[in-house]
Amino acid sequence: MNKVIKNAEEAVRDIEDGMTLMLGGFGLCGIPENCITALVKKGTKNLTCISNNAGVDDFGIGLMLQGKQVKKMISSYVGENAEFERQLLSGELEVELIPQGTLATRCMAAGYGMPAIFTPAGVGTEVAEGKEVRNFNGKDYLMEMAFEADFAIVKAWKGDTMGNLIYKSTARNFNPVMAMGGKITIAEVEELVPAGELDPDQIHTPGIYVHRIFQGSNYEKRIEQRTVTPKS
Amino acid sequence: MNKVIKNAEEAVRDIEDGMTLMLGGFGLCGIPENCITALVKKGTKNLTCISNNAGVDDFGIGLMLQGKQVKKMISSYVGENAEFERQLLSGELEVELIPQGTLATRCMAAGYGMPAIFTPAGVGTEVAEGKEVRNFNGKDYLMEMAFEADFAIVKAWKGDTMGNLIYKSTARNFNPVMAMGGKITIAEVEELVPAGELDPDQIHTPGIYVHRIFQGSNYEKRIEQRTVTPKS
Amino acid sequence: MLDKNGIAKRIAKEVQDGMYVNLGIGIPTLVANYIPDGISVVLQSENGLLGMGPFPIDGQEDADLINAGKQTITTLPGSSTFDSALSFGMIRAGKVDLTILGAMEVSENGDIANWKIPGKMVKGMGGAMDLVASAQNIIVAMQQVNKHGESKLLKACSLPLTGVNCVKKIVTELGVYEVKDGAFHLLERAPGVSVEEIKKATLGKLVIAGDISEMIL
Amino acid sequence: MLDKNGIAKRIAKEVQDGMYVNLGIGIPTLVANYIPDGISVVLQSENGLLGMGPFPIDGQEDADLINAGKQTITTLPGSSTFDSALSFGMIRAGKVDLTILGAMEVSENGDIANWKIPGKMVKGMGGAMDLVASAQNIIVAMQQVNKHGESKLLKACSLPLTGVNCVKKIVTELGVYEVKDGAFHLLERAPGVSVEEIKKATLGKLVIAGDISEMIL
Repeated sequence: MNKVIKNAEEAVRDIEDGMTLMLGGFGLCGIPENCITALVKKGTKNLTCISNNAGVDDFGIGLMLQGKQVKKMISSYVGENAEFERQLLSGELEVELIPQGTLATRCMAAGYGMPAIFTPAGVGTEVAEGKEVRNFNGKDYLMEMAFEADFAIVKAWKGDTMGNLIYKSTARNFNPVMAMGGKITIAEVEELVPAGELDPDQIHTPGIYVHRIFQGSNYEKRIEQRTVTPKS
Repeated sequence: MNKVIKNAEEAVRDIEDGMTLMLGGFGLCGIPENCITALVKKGTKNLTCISNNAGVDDFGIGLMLQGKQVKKMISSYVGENAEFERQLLSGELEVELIPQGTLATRCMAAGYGMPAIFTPAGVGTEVAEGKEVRNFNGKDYLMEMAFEADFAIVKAWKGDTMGNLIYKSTARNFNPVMAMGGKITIAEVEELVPAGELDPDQIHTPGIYVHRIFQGSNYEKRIEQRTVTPKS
Repeated sequence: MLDKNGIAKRIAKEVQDGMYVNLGIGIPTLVANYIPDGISVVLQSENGLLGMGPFPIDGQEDADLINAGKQTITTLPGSSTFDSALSFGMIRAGKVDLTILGAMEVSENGDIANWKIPGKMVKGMGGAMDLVASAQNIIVAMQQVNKHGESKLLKACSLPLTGVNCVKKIVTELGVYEVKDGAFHLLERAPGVSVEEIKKATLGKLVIAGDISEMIL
Repeated sequence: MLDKNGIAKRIAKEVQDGMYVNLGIGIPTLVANYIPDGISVVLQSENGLLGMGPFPIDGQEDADLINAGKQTITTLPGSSTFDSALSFGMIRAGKVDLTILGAMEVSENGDIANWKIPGKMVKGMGGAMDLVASAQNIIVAMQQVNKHGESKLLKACSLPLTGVNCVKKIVTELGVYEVKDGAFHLLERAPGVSVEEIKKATLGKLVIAGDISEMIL
């Protein structure tokens, strides 16, 4: 069983116009840079993108927005992006805003084979509109549906030829839950090793959830808010 | 923040008659041996135990059964235990059998603040009796409630003074989901290290879920089915 | 007629390269011994392991490394461990391609009973109900006839059910059956077994379309 | 009257030893600077970290290690990382003891609005809706009066809600309020602020029971 493919172009080869994608990352941290570049090059259109954020103007999903490839964004926070704002106000782009925990849990639900989950987030707000409210032990919860995605595209730190993944620090974020949520899951990793080199107890995403894996290159890993303590 | 206590006796000091406990482990693998011994010594009665199995006659939860400390077992499989069978047939012991995945997911639900989950396990069987059945995308699911436990008692391989836990191999099993499910969670570990010695990315159970931790001793780690390949 | 190993050997032919497979206790466990060379599969053990290997060499057993049957085992390169919730999560999500398990009874519409006999001590369903309710592809390995000579391929199960409408294929000592459209469709006869013998050993609706060839093991 | 740092300093006195705390963006972030010596807390960042430390020393920043405000940070000994689902799982399960966040408006029954202004570009609620719906103990850090001199402690919020009936305490430039029984209960005045000034700056129901002392920072 070898899930290794050559590169990002091969990974995204059969992503078609109109499909729904999950894209890992929080802000610009832990995003699948290589696959985004390949998708931009491929020019696939009318995509629905489930991703916590929408990148910045010239990086991350922002690049796909520049190419007018995105029909709809499903996110929890979409600031920091002027082109996004322009397309939204002009009606070119549709956006569905979802509480961050609800977004993560709806992805996870897919990977756990749970069709729906209950969360109190959004009760009594416009997020609750049209949704079933249910009371358990005196507290109201919304029923939220699991997400379906044609492809999930995630970025990990290390991976092996069987698709097992290990993430680094807070670059983990949405990647593991999205890796579980795709009908087909693509993982790009900084370092790809042979099966058997990773400690089985340290795997964050078991390979059963991953269909294609490749070692990415030229990671920029741009920092969105560089905050530092001056050297004393 | 130091969650370290001295030993198992101190860990179980306030577990009272009639309480509900979650006990980690699968068979005799990864069970909290020290706390079980302390509970037997303490003689707490009328306990409801949520645990995948009920041990064997002279080890694990079997020891608590010998002491007639258990009022009710909530498990997925309770074979391999003659005293269990005797108490059950005589009506001294109540048992609720639950599909293994449902058991695990109901514990997890508690740790994720989800009041209920949906699973197809048991649809059309006696497990479904009295439960709400709901159809999603053409498939029926049972709604199953999150578990509540006064105490969760788990066993990990390594832990630190802030309660972070790492499990070893398949001794992980129910321990992480139960660690998340207790109002108070007790962890016994084979090796307790100072905060900072464990890699943050390798923690299986974040310390926020663990209230008391101690380094156990004299682990027997009994093997239930010793199956081997002869030396060639 | 097939013995236990024969049944396992026949089922092993259903296993395809790249599959994730869950093997139940009993005959299903034996299937691992017959997976053809060149076919690479990953075995899932529902207590929390992908990449289960053979039993350890005597003296190398590890109490922390067992399978769902509580047997000491080993891991293969590329294995991963996880908790019970994620283990059944991947099962429920349909990521395990094939589940092979035993049964006491199967009905013509694919219901299965394998966990409880009224009047006998009930040990529990373990993970069986989760597996049969979730798996895309379920093959049952079983004896078609009990020790009293009674068929266990029935119109309707008499024992408490484990799952409904879920069994896709059955391999017994007598033959191979596909379960669909409310009937057992005979696909192959076991070596030396006649269609007549199979008819006598099947209480549920049996469909025999054309010549049924003897299986090749 | 308090400035932003004053508000943060006052809120820091609410933090107790051993607490797990989530700090929102803005004034709440400043609270970390004022936690008294001897009080040990663990900061949760909802993008997947427990044990957040200060900003890294210049040159040591790591693109893979950021907080929920996307700032580069560090970790402290005993920290742990996890995915977004578990992060909000522990929030939802009430394991985070205290949440401190900003608000545009709070109503007398504890409703909060802090994510959307009709007619303006909406950036999204991020994790705020999850936090306010789940946390046991929510303290709001905010300016009580907007730049037009209008109170933001209201009978009912005019802006779209983030959560209902959830705010427990408010610290503003003018005072400290407990929110209960459908009213803002004044607990303390900011230095140099009179009860009259507070009355003028509060549109929702205000309860002033007995002498209200000036806060000690």
